[in-house]
Amino acid sequence: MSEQPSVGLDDRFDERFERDFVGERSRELEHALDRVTRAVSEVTRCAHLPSALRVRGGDLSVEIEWHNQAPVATVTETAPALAGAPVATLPTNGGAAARTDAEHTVTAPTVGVFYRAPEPGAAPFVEVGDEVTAGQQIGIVEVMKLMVPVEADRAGRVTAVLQENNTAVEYGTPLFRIAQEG
Amino acid sequence: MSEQPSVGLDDRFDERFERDFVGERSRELEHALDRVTRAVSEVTRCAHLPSALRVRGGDLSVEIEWHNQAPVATVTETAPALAGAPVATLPTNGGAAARTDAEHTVTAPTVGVFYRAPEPGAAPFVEVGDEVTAGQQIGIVEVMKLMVPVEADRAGRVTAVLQENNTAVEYGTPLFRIAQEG
Amino acid sequence: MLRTVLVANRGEIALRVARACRELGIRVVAVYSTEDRDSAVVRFADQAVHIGPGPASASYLNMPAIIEAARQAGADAIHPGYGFLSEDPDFAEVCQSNGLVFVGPPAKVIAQLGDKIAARSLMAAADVPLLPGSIEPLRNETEARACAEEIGYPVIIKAAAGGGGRGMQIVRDSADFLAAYRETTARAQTLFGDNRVYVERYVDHPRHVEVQVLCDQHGNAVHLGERDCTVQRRHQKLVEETPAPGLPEEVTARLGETALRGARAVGYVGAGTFEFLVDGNGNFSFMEVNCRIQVEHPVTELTTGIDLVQQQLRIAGGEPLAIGQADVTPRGVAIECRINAEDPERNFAPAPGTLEEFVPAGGPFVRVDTHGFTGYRVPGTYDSLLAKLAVWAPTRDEAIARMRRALGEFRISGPGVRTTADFLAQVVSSAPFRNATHSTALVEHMLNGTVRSGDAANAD
Amino acid sequence: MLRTVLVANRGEIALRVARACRELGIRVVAVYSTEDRDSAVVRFADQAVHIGPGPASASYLNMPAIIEAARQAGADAIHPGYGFLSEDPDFAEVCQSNGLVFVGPPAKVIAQLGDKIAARSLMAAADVPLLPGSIEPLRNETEARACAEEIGYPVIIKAAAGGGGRGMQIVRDSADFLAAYRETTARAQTLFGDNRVYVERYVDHPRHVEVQVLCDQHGNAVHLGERDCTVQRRHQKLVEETPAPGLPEEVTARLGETALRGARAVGYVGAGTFEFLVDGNGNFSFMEVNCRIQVEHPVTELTTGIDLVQQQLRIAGGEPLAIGQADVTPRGVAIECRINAEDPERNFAPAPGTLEEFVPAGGPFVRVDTHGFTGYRVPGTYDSLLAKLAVWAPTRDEAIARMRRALGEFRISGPGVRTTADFLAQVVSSAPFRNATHSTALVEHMLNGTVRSGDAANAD
Repeated sequence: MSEQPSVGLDDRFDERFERDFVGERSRELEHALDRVTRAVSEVTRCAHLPSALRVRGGDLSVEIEWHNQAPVATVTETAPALAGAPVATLPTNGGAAARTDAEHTVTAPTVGVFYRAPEPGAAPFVEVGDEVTAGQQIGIVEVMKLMVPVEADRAGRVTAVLQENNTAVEYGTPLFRIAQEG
Repeated sequence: MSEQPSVGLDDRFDERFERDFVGERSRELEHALDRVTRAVSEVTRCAHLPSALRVRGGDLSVEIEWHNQAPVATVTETAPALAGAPVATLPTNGGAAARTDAEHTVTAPTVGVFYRAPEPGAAPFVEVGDEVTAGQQIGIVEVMKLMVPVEADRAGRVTAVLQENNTAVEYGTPLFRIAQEG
Repeated sequence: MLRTVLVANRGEIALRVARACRELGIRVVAVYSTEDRDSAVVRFADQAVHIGPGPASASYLNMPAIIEAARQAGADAIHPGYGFLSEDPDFAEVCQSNGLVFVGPPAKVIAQLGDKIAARSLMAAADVPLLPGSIEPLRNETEARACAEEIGYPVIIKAAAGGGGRGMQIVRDSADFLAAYRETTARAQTLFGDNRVYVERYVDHPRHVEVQVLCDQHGNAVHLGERDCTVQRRHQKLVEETPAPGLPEEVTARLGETALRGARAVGYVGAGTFEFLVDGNGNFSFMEVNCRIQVEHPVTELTTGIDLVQQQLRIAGGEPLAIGQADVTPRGVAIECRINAEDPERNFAPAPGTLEEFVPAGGPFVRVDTHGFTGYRVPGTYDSLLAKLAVWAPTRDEAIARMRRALGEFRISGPGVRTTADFLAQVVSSAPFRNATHSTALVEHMLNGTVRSGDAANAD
Repeated sequence: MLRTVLVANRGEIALRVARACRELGIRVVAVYSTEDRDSAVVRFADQAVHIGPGPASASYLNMPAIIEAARQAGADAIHPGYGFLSEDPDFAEVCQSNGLVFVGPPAKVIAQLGDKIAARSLMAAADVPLLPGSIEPLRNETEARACAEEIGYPVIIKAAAGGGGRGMQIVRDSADFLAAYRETTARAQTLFGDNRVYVERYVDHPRHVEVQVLCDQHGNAVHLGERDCTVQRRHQKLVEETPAPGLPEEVTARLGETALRGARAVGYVGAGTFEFLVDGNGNFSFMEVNCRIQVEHPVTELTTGIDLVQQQLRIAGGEPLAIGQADVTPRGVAIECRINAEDPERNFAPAPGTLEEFVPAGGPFVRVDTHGFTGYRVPGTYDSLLAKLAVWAPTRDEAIARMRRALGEFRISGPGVRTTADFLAQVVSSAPFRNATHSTALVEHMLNGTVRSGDAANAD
């Protein structure tokens, strides 16, 4: 098992639990949660990873689920082109999820040569910080004299340009990162 | 699947959980979770992995589920000689666990022919219900004219004779079951 | 000698070609679709380029992407494998116009031989025996029907652009001809955008025998003996063997000479296969030429010791053939079975999935060509060939015993995964196959119960 | 023909024998220790009998248990494989006295050939060339030293009961002789319970060449050519090939005739190997006879097309040899590498464990004999041979290229598991091996840096 599950306990987990559950039982339950957290981290070190854990005690309940780990696949190598792809973290609540969901990667639509500008010497279609609309052309991949447009597939702000101009790219190579405005 | 799980939940688990968790909450809870964690990590070391574990005690309940991991080890076949081995059931309470732990199987010390009596026509070494002492001869396996004694390797009461007299047996074939007196 | 070859294919044949390249010291570039990113050839190759998403139209049939990948990787040649772009004259042309060697015959030769009518005309001119039938496409119903009457029933109507069993229809009675003609031309138009058909004599329960040829760019040509591919299901070959059982040596020698004559007549270059129908009396008629390496090439390799894919690469690199006809001395018998991820109990429906268990056969005189491995997910997107099992033995009986042994060794399982291994064991164990009295109808007869599939189980 | 054969062995050779049985229609009975209960041969066999716990002394060397298992399973013969009981004359005797056919030579022949002094005497009588040295055991220090002086240094002192490199000592100088003699006799007494030794000329950096013979019970005998087993580490063979590279055909022909003469002289029956030392001038001297099928037998099978284990079983069943010497026509070159579960970086210490990943090589002209599969736990109890990889090609250069390609395909991993696959790739890539100028010291030279291991990496 080469990877550990990314348990979705975000930074506000304790805080929310304190607010929602701890109340009058305060110290005891905080302590209890501490133990649950430790128990979980011990459980995840086991050879056989669980897919779910539920603990109930009186009016306290904790539920955790893990995404499928596809164990066999973990021995396989990541294909070169995917190495740079962002790894989504497991969303467990709105706050954390919002950030992850909102970042989006635009990838190469074909193998070819990536250009940032419509022609040599011209200004790039977009720069980091630019707002783009869904469907707006933000680059070109040239394949066999064919100019295939790279388009933003959703509206947002360009947060990163991931390839240099005039670079050979493969199908699926990440080109831009776009943050969705919330 | 060559080995059965030895689940580490002892017989008084429920009882202690009820007392510890429902009662005064603080120290006891820690202890209970500690036990659950240990139980889980022991369970996951077993060859035969469970898909779910649920523990309830009073108003405390713990549930764990595993996705099917298809561990590589499960593809192996049970060797013929093991087919007859008693299958321990997963003990979830004291009664069952006590029975399994105390029952012991005496197996054939060699491939050969199993005899229950010292010579044809004589009375068997032992019958079901007999008390035996550690080291007492309780059968014979003949291999190439060599008479290899079968001995009780611990004291107890014979609860089952698992092979007929004058039967071909392999190394490790279960011959007797002996219950340890508690 | 070529220096860097891009393999424009996937599955077992991509790995097969990559192995030949590696042995010749040629750098190998794999291309892959998203579905195949963890495939065996991607692991094996010196470089792998992601050319598109799963559907073949956007990846393995995507010419611009493949040419671009070759350019990026610095390849000087492209090996197309079989299927996909392997017999597409446009692709051979595009390769050439982009300065890439296409490992296969010239585009013009592929185009001519891919057109059944043109091929028949060329072969007729080279004295290659054809089935009685039309050489030119038939211009209309009247002409077609007159031709059928002249040939005598049963006849088969074939789309000029068809192949592999597609676009064909058998007519056994004069009364049914016109309806069948109209249907075939209409379907040919739909399938191939070309409604031309021709008509020829239909041979009931024939043997399917093909001859392997190798031709270099300098006019040298050899044949490597024949293969019998009679065991088919719906025109898909399941079992292939060499030599063709029961054919007199005089017939196989004539088959070889005939194929060579045909190859020379069309200016063939590379590895190719001439397919013939053989009737019960050893009379044979030309069917078609396959302008590619074929799935069943290993049986020829096992008996001749000649690596056909290495030969393809050497020829494409401009080398003259180092083998003369006298150097081709086939020995023993080789049989190949195609193990597909299909469920024989559900009408051979594809049964792909993750291979939780994958143990290939091994040991003496056994060859396995597979891209499978434990943990590999067989995509449902492509064809279902999972492994080719080939065995060699001094005699056919011994080869059959070995094949049965080896088929029994495969352990392939996973959720939803089924294979044809057990079914193939029944085929090679059946009395007609063992006695070599089978025809192309064997599998049909087994499935409908006319031939008992387990015949051999009691026989030995 | 035998009907039921018990295979008294484990690992790859047990599976090898079981495969031959299956192909001949012989029922196969496997025996296994507790450590091997999930092994490949247990899965493959028609029946499997649990004969004892892990230690070989209580299972694979446990004669009563094996004989009893054969009785229970209704076997009419026992194939001992190699190692374990395969060259134990007592076991051959016990089989016979229990009405079981022992697949191997008669007990008396095994006993004679297992005693080096007896073997040398027999061979001398049959005009088989021996190294200058004592034929009879030496009775005392004085006699031994006189013998050494007469032969000339360097000499080697060998225990009569030794083998496989155990109980030998090289003496290069007269002054060291007595100490070495005393040590060798004492060690021979400890190791083998027999302090007899003999002395013979030591050949520096020799080639190790052996000849395969097959002899039936009716006086017919053929040889199947030679194998070169020069690549060794501490007297353990790592790479074997046929034909022996660089040996003139005249020499190999004489080797074959010599081995046959020796086999006939001792009344040999079954498959056997005559081992020779060959010096740089093609002079050869008899070393010993191996009365068993050998690990390296596949290379002979690949070039001759003859299944040696099937032949063993046919001979044991009383059949006359169907092969005459004229039917033995070796073709091409075959090389075998032994892939061991050992760590070359920790002085080849055994590195067993569970194979989380196990992908064998495959494809054209590659043969893999292995009991490994994904999920298999390699026990630490037995020898470390995990897979034999054999390749065939028309020429030696092509065979080396193929071997390098195939070695690179193996993917074997798991906690604590290491293999010699990469090391073997370095061996076959080294300049001395490629040029066939290597001696038995090659591996030693590679390990101490005298020969660069990656020589070929830049060469092609």
